[in-house]
Amino acid sequence: MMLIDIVFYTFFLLAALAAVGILITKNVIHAAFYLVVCLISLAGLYVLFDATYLAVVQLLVYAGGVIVLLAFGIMITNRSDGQLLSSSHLLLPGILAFGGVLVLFTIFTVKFSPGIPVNPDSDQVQQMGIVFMTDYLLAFELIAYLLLVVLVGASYLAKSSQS
Amino acid sequence: MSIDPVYGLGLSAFLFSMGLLVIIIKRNAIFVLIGIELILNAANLNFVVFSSADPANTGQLFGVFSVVLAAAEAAIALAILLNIFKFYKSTDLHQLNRLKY
Amino acid sequence: MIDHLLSLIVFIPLLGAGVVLFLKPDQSAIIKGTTLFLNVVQLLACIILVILFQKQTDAASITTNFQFVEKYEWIRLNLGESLRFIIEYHIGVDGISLPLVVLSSFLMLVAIISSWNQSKQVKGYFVLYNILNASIVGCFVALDFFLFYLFFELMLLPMFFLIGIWGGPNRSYASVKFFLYTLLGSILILIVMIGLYLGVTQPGSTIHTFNIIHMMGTENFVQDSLLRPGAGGTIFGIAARYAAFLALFVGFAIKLPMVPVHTWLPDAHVEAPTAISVILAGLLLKVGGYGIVRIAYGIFPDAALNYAYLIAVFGVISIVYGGLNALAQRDLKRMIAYSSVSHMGFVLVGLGALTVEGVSGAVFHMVSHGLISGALFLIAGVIYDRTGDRLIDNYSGLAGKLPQYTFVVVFMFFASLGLPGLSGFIGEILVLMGAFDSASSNGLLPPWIGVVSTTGIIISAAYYLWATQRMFFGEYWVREASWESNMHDISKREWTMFIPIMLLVLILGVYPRFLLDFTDNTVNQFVNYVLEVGANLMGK
Amino acid sequence: MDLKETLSGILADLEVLTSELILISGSVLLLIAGLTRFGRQTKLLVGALVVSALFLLDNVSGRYFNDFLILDPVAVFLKYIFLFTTAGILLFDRKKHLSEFYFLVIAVLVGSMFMVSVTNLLLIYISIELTSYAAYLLTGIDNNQKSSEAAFKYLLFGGVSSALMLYGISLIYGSTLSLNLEELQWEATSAGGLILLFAGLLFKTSVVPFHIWTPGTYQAAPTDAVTYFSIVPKLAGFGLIYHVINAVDPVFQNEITILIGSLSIITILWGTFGAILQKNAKRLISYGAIAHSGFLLPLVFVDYGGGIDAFGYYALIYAVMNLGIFYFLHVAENELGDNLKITDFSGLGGQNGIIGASVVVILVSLIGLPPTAGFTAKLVMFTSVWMEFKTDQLMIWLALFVMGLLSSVVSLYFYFRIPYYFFLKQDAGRKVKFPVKNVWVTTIFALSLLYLFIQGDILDNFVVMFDPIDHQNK
Amino acid sequence: MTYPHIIFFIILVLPLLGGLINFLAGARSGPWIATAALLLSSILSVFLLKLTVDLPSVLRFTWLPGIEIGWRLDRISVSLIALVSFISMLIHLFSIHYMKDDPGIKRYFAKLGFFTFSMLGVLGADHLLLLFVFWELVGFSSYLLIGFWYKNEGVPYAARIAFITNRIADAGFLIGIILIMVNSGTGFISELQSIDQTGWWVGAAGIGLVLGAFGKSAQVPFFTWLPRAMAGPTPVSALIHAATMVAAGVYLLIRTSVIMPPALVSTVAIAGALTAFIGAFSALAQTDIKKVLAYSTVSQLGYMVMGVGVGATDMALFHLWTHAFFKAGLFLSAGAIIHYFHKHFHSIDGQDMRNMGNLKSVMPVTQFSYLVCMLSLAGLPFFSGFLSKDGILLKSLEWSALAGPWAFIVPVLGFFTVGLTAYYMGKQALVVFYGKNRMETELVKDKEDFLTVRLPLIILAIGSLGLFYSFNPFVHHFQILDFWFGHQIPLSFSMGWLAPAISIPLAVGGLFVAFRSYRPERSFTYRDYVARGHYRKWSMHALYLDQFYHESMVKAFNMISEIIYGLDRRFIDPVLNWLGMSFVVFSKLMDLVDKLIVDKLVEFVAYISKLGGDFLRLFHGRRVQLHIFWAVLGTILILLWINNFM
Repeated sequence: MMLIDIVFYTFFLLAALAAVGILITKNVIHAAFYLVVCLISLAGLYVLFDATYLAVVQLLVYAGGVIVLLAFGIMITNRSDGQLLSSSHLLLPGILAFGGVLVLFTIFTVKFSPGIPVNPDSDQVQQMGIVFMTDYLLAFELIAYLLLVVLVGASYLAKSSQS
Repeated sequence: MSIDPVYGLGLSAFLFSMGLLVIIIKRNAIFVLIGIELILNAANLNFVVFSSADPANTGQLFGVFSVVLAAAEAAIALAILLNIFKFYKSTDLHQLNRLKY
Repeated sequence: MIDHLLSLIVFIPLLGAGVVLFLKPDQSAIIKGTTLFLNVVQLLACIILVILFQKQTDAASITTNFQFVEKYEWIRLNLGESLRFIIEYHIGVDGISLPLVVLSSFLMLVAIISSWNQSKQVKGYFVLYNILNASIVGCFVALDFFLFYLFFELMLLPMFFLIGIWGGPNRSYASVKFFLYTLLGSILILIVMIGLYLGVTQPGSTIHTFNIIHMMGTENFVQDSLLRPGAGGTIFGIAARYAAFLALFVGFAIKLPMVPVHTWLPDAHVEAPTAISVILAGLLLKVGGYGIVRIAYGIFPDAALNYAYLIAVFGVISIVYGGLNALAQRDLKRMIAYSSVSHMGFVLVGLGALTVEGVSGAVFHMVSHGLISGALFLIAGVIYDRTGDRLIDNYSGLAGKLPQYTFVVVFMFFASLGLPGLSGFIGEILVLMGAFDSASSNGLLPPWIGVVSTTGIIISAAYYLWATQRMFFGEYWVREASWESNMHDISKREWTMFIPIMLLVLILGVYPRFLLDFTDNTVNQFVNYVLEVGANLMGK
Repeated sequence: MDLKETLSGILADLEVLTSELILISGSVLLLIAGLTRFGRQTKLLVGALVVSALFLLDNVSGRYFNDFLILDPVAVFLKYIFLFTTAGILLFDRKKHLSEFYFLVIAVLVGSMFMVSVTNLLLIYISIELTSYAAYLLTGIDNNQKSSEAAFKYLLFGGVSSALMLYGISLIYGSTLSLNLEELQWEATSAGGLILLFAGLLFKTSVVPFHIWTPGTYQAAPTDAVTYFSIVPKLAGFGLIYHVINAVDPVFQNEITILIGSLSIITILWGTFGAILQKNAKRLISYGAIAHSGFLLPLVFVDYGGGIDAFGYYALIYAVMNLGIFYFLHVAENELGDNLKITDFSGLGGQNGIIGASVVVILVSLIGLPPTAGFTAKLVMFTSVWMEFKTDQLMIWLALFVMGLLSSVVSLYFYFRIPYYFFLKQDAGRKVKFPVKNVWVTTIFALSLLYLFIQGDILDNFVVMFDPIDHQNK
Repeated sequence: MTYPHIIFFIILVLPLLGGLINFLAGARSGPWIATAALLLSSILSVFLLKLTVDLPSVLRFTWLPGIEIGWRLDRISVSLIALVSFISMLIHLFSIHYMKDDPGIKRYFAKLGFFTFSMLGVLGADHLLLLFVFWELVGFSSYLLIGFWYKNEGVPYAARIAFITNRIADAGFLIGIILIMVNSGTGFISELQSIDQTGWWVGAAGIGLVLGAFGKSAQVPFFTWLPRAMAGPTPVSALIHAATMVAAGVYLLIRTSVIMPPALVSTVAIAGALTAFIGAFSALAQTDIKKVLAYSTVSQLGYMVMGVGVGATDMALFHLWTHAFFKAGLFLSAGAIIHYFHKHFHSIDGQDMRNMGNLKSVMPVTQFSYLVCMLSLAGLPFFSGFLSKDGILLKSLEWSALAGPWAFIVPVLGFFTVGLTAYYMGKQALVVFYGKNRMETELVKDKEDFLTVRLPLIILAIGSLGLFYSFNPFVHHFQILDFWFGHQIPLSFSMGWLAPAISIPLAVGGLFVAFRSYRPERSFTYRDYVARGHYRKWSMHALYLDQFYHESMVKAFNMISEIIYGLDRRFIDPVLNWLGMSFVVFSKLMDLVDKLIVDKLVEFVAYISKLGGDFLRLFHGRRVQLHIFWAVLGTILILLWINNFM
């Protein structure tokens, strides 16, 4: 069982360090890279927590889609002089928020009495598929409509910004 | 696969706080977007950790929905960012102060 | 038609407002014509009302004493199964409110004539004017607290704009101050209204009601309500019923203007146009007095008895303070305003005495003060129209140049300071007799109240005569030569305003039973009601 | 689990959503029409859509899509209000981005309709996100500098608060392992989770501390969009809070009442005192809207019978008032140009008396003085607060009563600055005459407020549809 | 409405009608109509006298609900009504001549008619409240008439002071009336005897009535307004400030002395005596012909009040009756002189005695009537004044014997005043009519018109002779008193002879002293007479009482304008001292309170709400990240709060 623990700790540390990296770096491109590292390590953690389906979705949607979007954003908005904006402003409020949230959420997590983990069923994908189409049909349809709205809205806004 | 879920929750709390810190401190709009992605992922992690104890695995399902929604949000954010860039020629949040009294 | 007479009187001006709304701004002649015509119709309806009004009704008590009563269900709301309440369109008139209704209709007619050559935004002026007319008459006839409060507030808006737009130099300050003061008062009244309607139900059913008559009946109160007589409910320490009475009293005292809360009156008067300050002094102050009699005394007679002495003391302070301030004024209109404060002090003393003479004196004084102060402001208007300036020291020896005007001024000044043979004297003598009588009959007021209020007639003599001496006697002199050109005596239009008022003041002075016969029966029942019911409620 | 049977059950449940489905398909049609030459008739099309949705909306209540969708009279009543407001929005004359604008408006409408009829955590999150995303897009649609900046800020603020909500939902899920709120047990993590869930809800209804975005967004966004934000999502948010509270009601403690009570007091005071200083007309009205959310919040909280009726009453009148005042601001903007200062109104009273008079009536209603429906709304609200105070004797209700009255008096001071400049101040040059159509529409809003006051009880049989949904005991 | 009352109403209304008709008619015929109306009403009043001789007729009606008032015509009131209307008729007659070329003649006769109407009302009224109504109307008409020539300097001021002094006294009077009406249940004068006089209120009511009477009849504290009232036309002074109005106070005392406690009655006596003395003393050094007569009126009124005080109400009424005749006569002759100077020597001040002299050559009839009235006033036997004054003095002697050691002051003052009166009246007669003409220009011969000037003078002179009342001057019992007060058993004074024995030598002595210093050949010295010397100055200025009032109360009214105007501009001036100042400061303080505290309150509320506004701007700043921070902070606080409950 040692292997599992080692893998877990590596992903755990990778995610944490990536987050710290985003904080420290001033360069947007590095930040995007650190974000990718963090997402991938999270996907790994999901696998460890028997959420393999979600891990794949994460990799596809996030690592694939969102990061690409971010990349386009960075390329368009990064002006040639590449002057790096100084990061440290509103330091005090940031620290305060960070401390408060960290303390509170850890309180919640500590008070939480975890349920006994259940070993996974055979194949989640098929089970999830059925559930999507039966119990969660309403949510599924609604999320579809939402995506349509976002698609139309975002593209309209983006188009008008170019003209 | 008995990994103690507390670590997961701890990591999610840490990621959430780091994300919040990034959002508040950074001046570049892209950083703030990245920060938002981070805190949404932290919430996702939470769901995954809890769904490990749930036979019906609803947490994971929620995670899927939440990932999709995060993507949608990123799309909108970038669309609006493009607009802002057109007017302000920069993504520095300090310059966004036209909304005076 | 007869049993809808009261509604007719209330809604004719609203009809007028509607008609004027559809006229074009430049048809000022037609606008004024319709308003005048409708007001005359309203006055005729009032006269019919007076003719048909039975002076001696066989009603058992004040609550069943109303005539021309109209009662229709208006709003029926239910908030969950535990709170259903009903608001009725319930109007009626009795001995105390009838004279005030007739007075308001009459003064409104006079004020129309006085604002005849108003040239600025005539349409807006007369729409607001008609709404004001309807709301004042509505206040006097409403018997449903919600309807009363609606008319009470409806009065506020037109006054605010009438002073604000058509007023003098710094009119906006005066109108805002007027609005804030009266609104503060109405908030107090609103709180008590909510407390009352939650506590009172229609006899024999659980539907809450705003009906004033039911509120007067002690048996209609819900068991656990805070304001139920004898329930001994307390808020912040003092008895709930007493606190409610004080809130109502202060709310109406702001309108009456009692001394500590009167500062809005001089500013409002100085800035208001002539016709509006006639209505402000003639009618709005009476709504305050009427409110105290009908609502504060009617619903909380026990508290009225308890605070009678306090009310009389404030009345006396108003008399002396108002008089002294009038003595120190340089502006004629501001002096007349402070004299109104002093005269309303008499009304308070009359109400505090709670004897038959005292209360009928208070009611009579309200009507006579309405007429006299209306005329006084017309007088100030006359000089203001000619020269645009009202400072007493800018004139001297006007008697030579304007003999007729001097006759009217001397007549009105002496009517106001209480020369016997004119109506001012009757009001004062009745109130003073009430004050002295209460020391022996119901022991509410000590004799010193009567003595100090009598000094009021000296102070009023002082400032009126001093003003006459400076303005009207001695060599003829005016500050600006430019005023010479339009220093003509009273025009025919102005005479049509003064003659009816002077006749009424003289008739009421010589033969007061012309008015007192109407109020006598109701005042008797009112005083018995307050003394009896108040005493045994206090006893409980 | 027999697949065929569940599918047929779902199909049966679908016809409950007919009005939402009509709206969604209609909006797609709208997009297509936008491209072709029918572009000019988009308003007509939207109007038809709304009318048909109105007809198809039937007063049915029950639980569908295995407890994902819960309909009750409150939800139906609020849906009626939303559809009326959408019809109201059509009155605003809009020239640019016609079809996309109404597409997003319908998106917000559908999102709000779902918000009021769900208590399942997942659907709560999705419906809130749907409404919020459509709102961000609507804010940024007139892509001028100010509105896109406002959109971005709105998005950032919204993003953080929805992230907080998501975290809260995960905690609740963690403690109950089910997405159904009714199974919530009252212990540490779920209490924290519930509070965080409220973060998202308070953001939508712009209640303290999540109200800071309101002034900026209301000032910059297009006026008809702002009118829509200030009514539909806000009332939907309150509807959702009402359902969430009813769902977790049995475990409710007094502390939560005190918390919500003090939040609403702070909101009222924040809105009232914030408005005093404002120079920009739209910011002033937005602070007023914040104060009104402070009045609406306790009504969903009052658990004695009449509370929710009072909420329904107040909500409808609030909608009419906001439509009225924002329509006037929209008309004023067309005449006097953007970024409307209050002082820009000076001297207008001269020529356009009628519109001035109707604005006065609407403002008097916003303040809560008698001749208008605003007074009965406030009266009904204060009565419920008083009755609540008498039932559970919590001092917070008395404090709320007093603060409410105080703020009404102070609100008079800032609301009356508009007619004050409109009538009492003279302005030298500017000859401004409002077009007759706009004057008539504003007057209709004012007259309806007066009529609602006089005929108070037509609302009554509307509101009487409420019989508070029976709480299934856990 | 009994028959006598119809006639009474006609008498009452006639002067008013006369005045109104004259106001409408032309300047020529108007005055005659008014005089004719007065003539008719005096004839009718004599006829009414005959009617009500045997039984007084009473009329009562409810004026206010619960309050019944009414008229009562008994012998006293009707005879006084006859007196007033008769004298008023004479005054009207004289005024036609006196006011012939005055532009405001129509206004004058209207006001005179209004005065007579209200004076008759006072006499006819039975209920105190009704009396008060007409009492105030009399005061108002005197205000109008004094202020008739409102253009001249000082006239409006005199009118205002007269009215306000009366008003102050009437306030006390009103309190007295109300106390009586409220506590005794009835306000009828005729029923005053029957009410029980226990209770605190009787004393207070008495004081009130006395206050009212003293105000109207110009007694000690209130007499300063009468000399100033001379600013009015002379016929007015003759009618109002000699014969009728000032007598109303005495009439009131006579009617209501019944209910006054004994202590109060004796103070009234002393006050009366004091007034008599002060009036006479002030008349000594006066140079203005009308001022002398005014102060003499004050002194004679003092006698009447003393009469009431010592219990001789019948004698007081009789003195009132006789005084009306001779004082009106004196005033009318003074009026004739003033008119003569006004017509012929326009530049010279017609009222100053120093430039008169040897007028007997020019105005024989005036001189004759003046002489008769003067002697009657001085109190020589065979004249009416002697009879009534001696009656009072006799009663005061008898009363002082009973009333205690200090009471002797009253008769002493009384007798001493007889001497003074004789002196100043003698001086005036000598200076005005005899001796050489003190003016540079020669006196113009001008025959006075018989009807309007000579006739009234003659009638009044005859009226002041003592023959009508009793041939033997020394008897103390007169049919007229029987007529008024019913049959009286003649009192057998042991010292009945003592009063005339003292008063006649004093009167003759006074005249002799006056003759000695102002006999015709030495009268030229009077030309440049200036009141030097201590006692003359005090007399000239009537004990400076007038100045004192002026400084404290009267001036306070004038000072109000300067002080307040001063206060308005700067803070309260350290100069303030005197009682008057606190009166003014108090009223100004009220105004300041009004401005300072209450208006500041409004601004304070606005300031606080502004402060709140600034605080909010801190939150709604521009940087959205700050917004996010505040929101997150809010959530953290809520979570912490919830935690400590869990």
